[in-house]
Amino acid sequence: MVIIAQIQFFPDQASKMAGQVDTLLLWLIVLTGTVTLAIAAVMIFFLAKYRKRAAADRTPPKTENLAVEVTWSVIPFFMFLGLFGWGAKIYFDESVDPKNAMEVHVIGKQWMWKLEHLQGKREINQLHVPLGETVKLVMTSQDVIHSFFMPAFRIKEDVLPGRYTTQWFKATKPGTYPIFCAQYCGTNHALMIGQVIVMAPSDFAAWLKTGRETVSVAQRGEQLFHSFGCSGCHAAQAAVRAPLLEGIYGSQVPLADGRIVNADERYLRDCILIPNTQIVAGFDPVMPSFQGRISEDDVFAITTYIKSIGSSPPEASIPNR
Amino acid sequence: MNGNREAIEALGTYLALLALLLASIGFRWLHLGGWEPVGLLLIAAVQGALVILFFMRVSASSQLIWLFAGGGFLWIGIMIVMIISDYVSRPWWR
Amino acid sequence: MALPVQNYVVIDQGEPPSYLKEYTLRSWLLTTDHKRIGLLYLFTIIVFFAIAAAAAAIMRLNLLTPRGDLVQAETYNKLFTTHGVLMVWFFLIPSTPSVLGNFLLPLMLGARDLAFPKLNLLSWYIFILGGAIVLYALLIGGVDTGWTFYTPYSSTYSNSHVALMAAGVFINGFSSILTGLNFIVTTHKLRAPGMTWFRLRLFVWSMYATSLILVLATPVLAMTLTLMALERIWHVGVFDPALGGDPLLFQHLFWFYSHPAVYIMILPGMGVVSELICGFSKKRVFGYTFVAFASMAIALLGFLVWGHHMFVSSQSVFAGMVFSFLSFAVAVPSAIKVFNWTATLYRGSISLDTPMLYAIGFIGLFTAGGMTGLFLATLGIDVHVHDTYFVIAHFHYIMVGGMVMAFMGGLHFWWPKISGRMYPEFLGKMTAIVTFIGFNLTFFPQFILGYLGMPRRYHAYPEQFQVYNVLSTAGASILGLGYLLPLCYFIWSCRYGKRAGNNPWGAKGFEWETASPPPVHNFERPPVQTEEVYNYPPPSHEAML
Amino acid sequence: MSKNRAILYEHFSDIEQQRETSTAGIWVFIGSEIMFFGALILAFSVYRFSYAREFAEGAAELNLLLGGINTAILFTSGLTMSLAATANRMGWKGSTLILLLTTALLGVVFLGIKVFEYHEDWTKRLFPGPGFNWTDSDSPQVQLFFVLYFIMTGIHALHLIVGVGVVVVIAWLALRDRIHAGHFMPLDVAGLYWHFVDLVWVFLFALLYLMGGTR
Repeated sequence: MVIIAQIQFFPDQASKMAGQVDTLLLWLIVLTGTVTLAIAAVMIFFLAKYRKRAAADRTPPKTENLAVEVTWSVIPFFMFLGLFGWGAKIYFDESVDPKNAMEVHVIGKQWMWKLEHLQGKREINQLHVPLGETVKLVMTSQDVIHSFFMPAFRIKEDVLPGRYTTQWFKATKPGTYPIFCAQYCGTNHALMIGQVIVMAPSDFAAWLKTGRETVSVAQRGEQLFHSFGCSGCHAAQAAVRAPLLEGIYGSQVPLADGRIVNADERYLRDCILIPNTQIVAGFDPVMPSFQGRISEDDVFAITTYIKSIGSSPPEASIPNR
Repeated sequence: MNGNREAIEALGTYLALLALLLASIGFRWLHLGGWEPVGLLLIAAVQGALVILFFMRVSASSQLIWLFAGGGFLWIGIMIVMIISDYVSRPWWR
Repeated sequence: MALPVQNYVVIDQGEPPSYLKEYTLRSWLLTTDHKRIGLLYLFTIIVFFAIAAAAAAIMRLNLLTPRGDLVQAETYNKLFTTHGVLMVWFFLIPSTPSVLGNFLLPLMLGARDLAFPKLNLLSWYIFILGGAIVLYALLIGGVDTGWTFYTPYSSTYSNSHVALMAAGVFINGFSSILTGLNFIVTTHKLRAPGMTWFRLRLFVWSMYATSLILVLATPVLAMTLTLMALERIWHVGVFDPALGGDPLLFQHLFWFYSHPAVYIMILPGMGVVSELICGFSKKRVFGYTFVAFASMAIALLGFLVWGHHMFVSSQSVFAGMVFSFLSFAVAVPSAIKVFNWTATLYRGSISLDTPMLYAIGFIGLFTAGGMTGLFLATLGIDVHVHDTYFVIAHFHYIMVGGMVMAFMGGLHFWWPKISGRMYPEFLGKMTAIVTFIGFNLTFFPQFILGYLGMPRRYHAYPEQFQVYNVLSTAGASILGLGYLLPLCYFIWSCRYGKRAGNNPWGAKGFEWETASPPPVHNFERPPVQTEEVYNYPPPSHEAML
Repeated sequence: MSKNRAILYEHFSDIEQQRETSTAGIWVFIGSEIMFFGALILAFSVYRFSYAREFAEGAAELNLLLGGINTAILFTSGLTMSLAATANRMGWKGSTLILLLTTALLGVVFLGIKVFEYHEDWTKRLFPGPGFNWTDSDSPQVQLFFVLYFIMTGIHALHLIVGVGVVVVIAWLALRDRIHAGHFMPLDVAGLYWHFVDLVWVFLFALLYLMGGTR
């Protein structure tokens, strides 16, 4: 009876967020269950008491009663308001960008997940993470829409082509948990699954060192920054006037059309691929688009590099040409 | 029913439409920048209202027709406002 | 207690011929009689239902084993697309409006026909044309995008007949629009004397609300599918990320139609159930105005909640919250309806005939479906269960547990009127119970599966999910029996069923005052509504204490 | 005058009810059509809002003169259609026929100019696809503008073709005395449809042609 032993009612609970979601779920079950059973009980009672052949008081009752109607409209409404607020709180917490998170890049493609740690370590369909550390996934797709779903953390977010989406979690229980692609993505959608492996921090550090020697993503990005010719303009000494990129990550950038945008990963990515839609105030739209000339991998690397030069002074971080 | 009065009304509407057409083409030389699309759409809305009220005779129609005509525009308004609100509130949307 | 049978039609040789009198094929294919067109729809949707149900059966069998041994992944994907497209656009949406609505709306209003009878026939032919194109697309290889046609998979990556399928659905949309148009205008303009808005039957209210959605939402789907298909054929398009296009825009437009479409599918069911509850408790519905306005409120609010299909699609957090809030708001009128139906039973004189059993089943399953809808509207929960079997279970509780139960209930209720014959009552009751049990066994395990994390549209799955999948498949076979039985005994009853009088249920309403089956022009003389709707007389004294 | 009697279909109780039903019917249909074009206009608005500069560049490539002339032509056809309805109800058969045919002719002229414009766009290689020629290749969104331009004007042109067909049929019916002062609803309904197609063009013209700046 192997099958019986496998029966489970709740998925693994491997993060604090998962606990919060489960608590809300239990409340919802209790609340809606009570109401449903109450309605059923009243209905069955009426059906039995007022069945045609049974003798019962059938004095015609009022068929319109404003007070009753308003009561059973308003009470559910406030109940719903509470549920809405609670659910929204969790959603909001999940969407806030975490501070000091360990970043992992995710690329979805038919039908596999390619992941890359900032240290340059790459994996396929597996995600190794250290216990107790906040992990932020920066995700994009090479083809269709996918969705990176980790039931043990109760989170998922769609992975779109041409854009970055993010999600984060903090694992609280070591173990191996499933990753699913939740957005239908073609023939082998069901095979686009993997594992999150939550390990003790020391084991994780050891794991990072296994395998081939790697350069970090930021270092790779720096090389690409030169080989793609970015440094030809985006440097203090450059002949072409282009915005300096030191410290740009996370800052508020005024645009030529008067808007002010937060320079996050998405902004940096757009600036590489569709530069002329977001001209920085005071600069000319002279940057060529790199759309179709650069892989998603390399865009990741360059944005990571730009992020890494955030805090350093301009002179020190730009190598001499 | 007075045919002549209807004809004069239609002719007046027509002339107003043409005048607004010229105004909308000339509008660009006012150099209003970001307000230009707003102004152009306002002119278009006035032209549309003229067509609806007089060519389509809604002005002389029953409340039901007002309801149907208004309903269509209300609905497209709902759709546009709600979808655009997603775009406006996306922190990253260009 | 004697039933208040109203027999206004004098039976003598002057009785006008029934609408079923003519037998020639030509008389059916060229008919403009709303009752015959309703039956034409009935025959057609049974065919589509059978194909879609067969697809579901193969899917459930395939899911018996974790590796999905029965069919290939590609076949499986085509099966669920077939199931979705046919069930949504060729069964659920036309089911109650086009079959029961067509048959009953003029009868309930006291009209001789719909406002535009020829348009009505045209809409059936358009439906057939759309259906033929979809079936052709299935025969030459099928489509593997899912009924949602998400770009860029549908517009660029899929290797199946997406554009053809989209064309079929597009054409079918015009059939919906024309039906909705006809119903709206008929309700406004063809009411019998004395039939004020607050004397309309609740079924008519629900049809009116449904029609508004049909007319206002369907064109958006038509345009969305056009844009998607053009992108596929042209290789450049408006949702293409390479040009700066946004795939989320497709989702916005698609769900702007497809969420209200959910209400196209459930509102008519609510209308039917309101009729059944009143008809079998012999009592005016509790809170008529609230039930009627709840239909309108659902239709209007239903337009504002589509974004809850996109909570994890990377739409803005703000939009997510607005849509979540509005989704809770739309649950209020649904709750009002359930409470009012229950209150209607109070001091009624209830008979538990087959249609009533279906109605009670509807209320139970719809409540369960609605409650789990709250789970999905709750943002924090939805992030986890979105695109899992939880969603599948939820909407099948609404669509199958709700809508199909109501449709079957309505069909049993008005079958005597449609055919002039009674179906076998015992078999009917058995079927209602079998359907209820089979349904719950099929779909309840899927709630648990979903929360455990099994994503939808998986042709194979990790082993820990097998138990619930086996249960679900077992339930599906019982459910299948529940749908086969009525098909048999309805056909049987056409010839051998007991003759039904004009009003076998002792129910109130214009349709019960005319002959069964009704004459070609519905009424021998134009009816006049002289009293409030559902004005059942108080029960006689021996029935009281 | 018996040929000018109104025709009452059997499921209506009086002629007034039948007329109101026709008007209500076409208006519901127009409401549906508004949503059909609405989806398209929404898609355009979203992108226009996101890529204002690129869309203005695209708009500047269009032939404003021809677009303006076409708008004036449609307004004129709206006038003749409106007058045709009036003339018909007054019982002036000759004027009705002339006005209807003028309306159809103006529709055809509009389509002719539109075809000429399409041809011009084609030779300027503004048609999206592999042959799309845009000097500023760093703005792929300009192509998005032209995708929308061709779809929007194309679908409008389809509606206009249907409109021309309807008006011709109505004119033929009027010639055969099957539409007349007593039975005027078909002409009025066709007129409402025609005006609606004009109405759509007003917004397309503003969105596509006018927002190109003074380049």
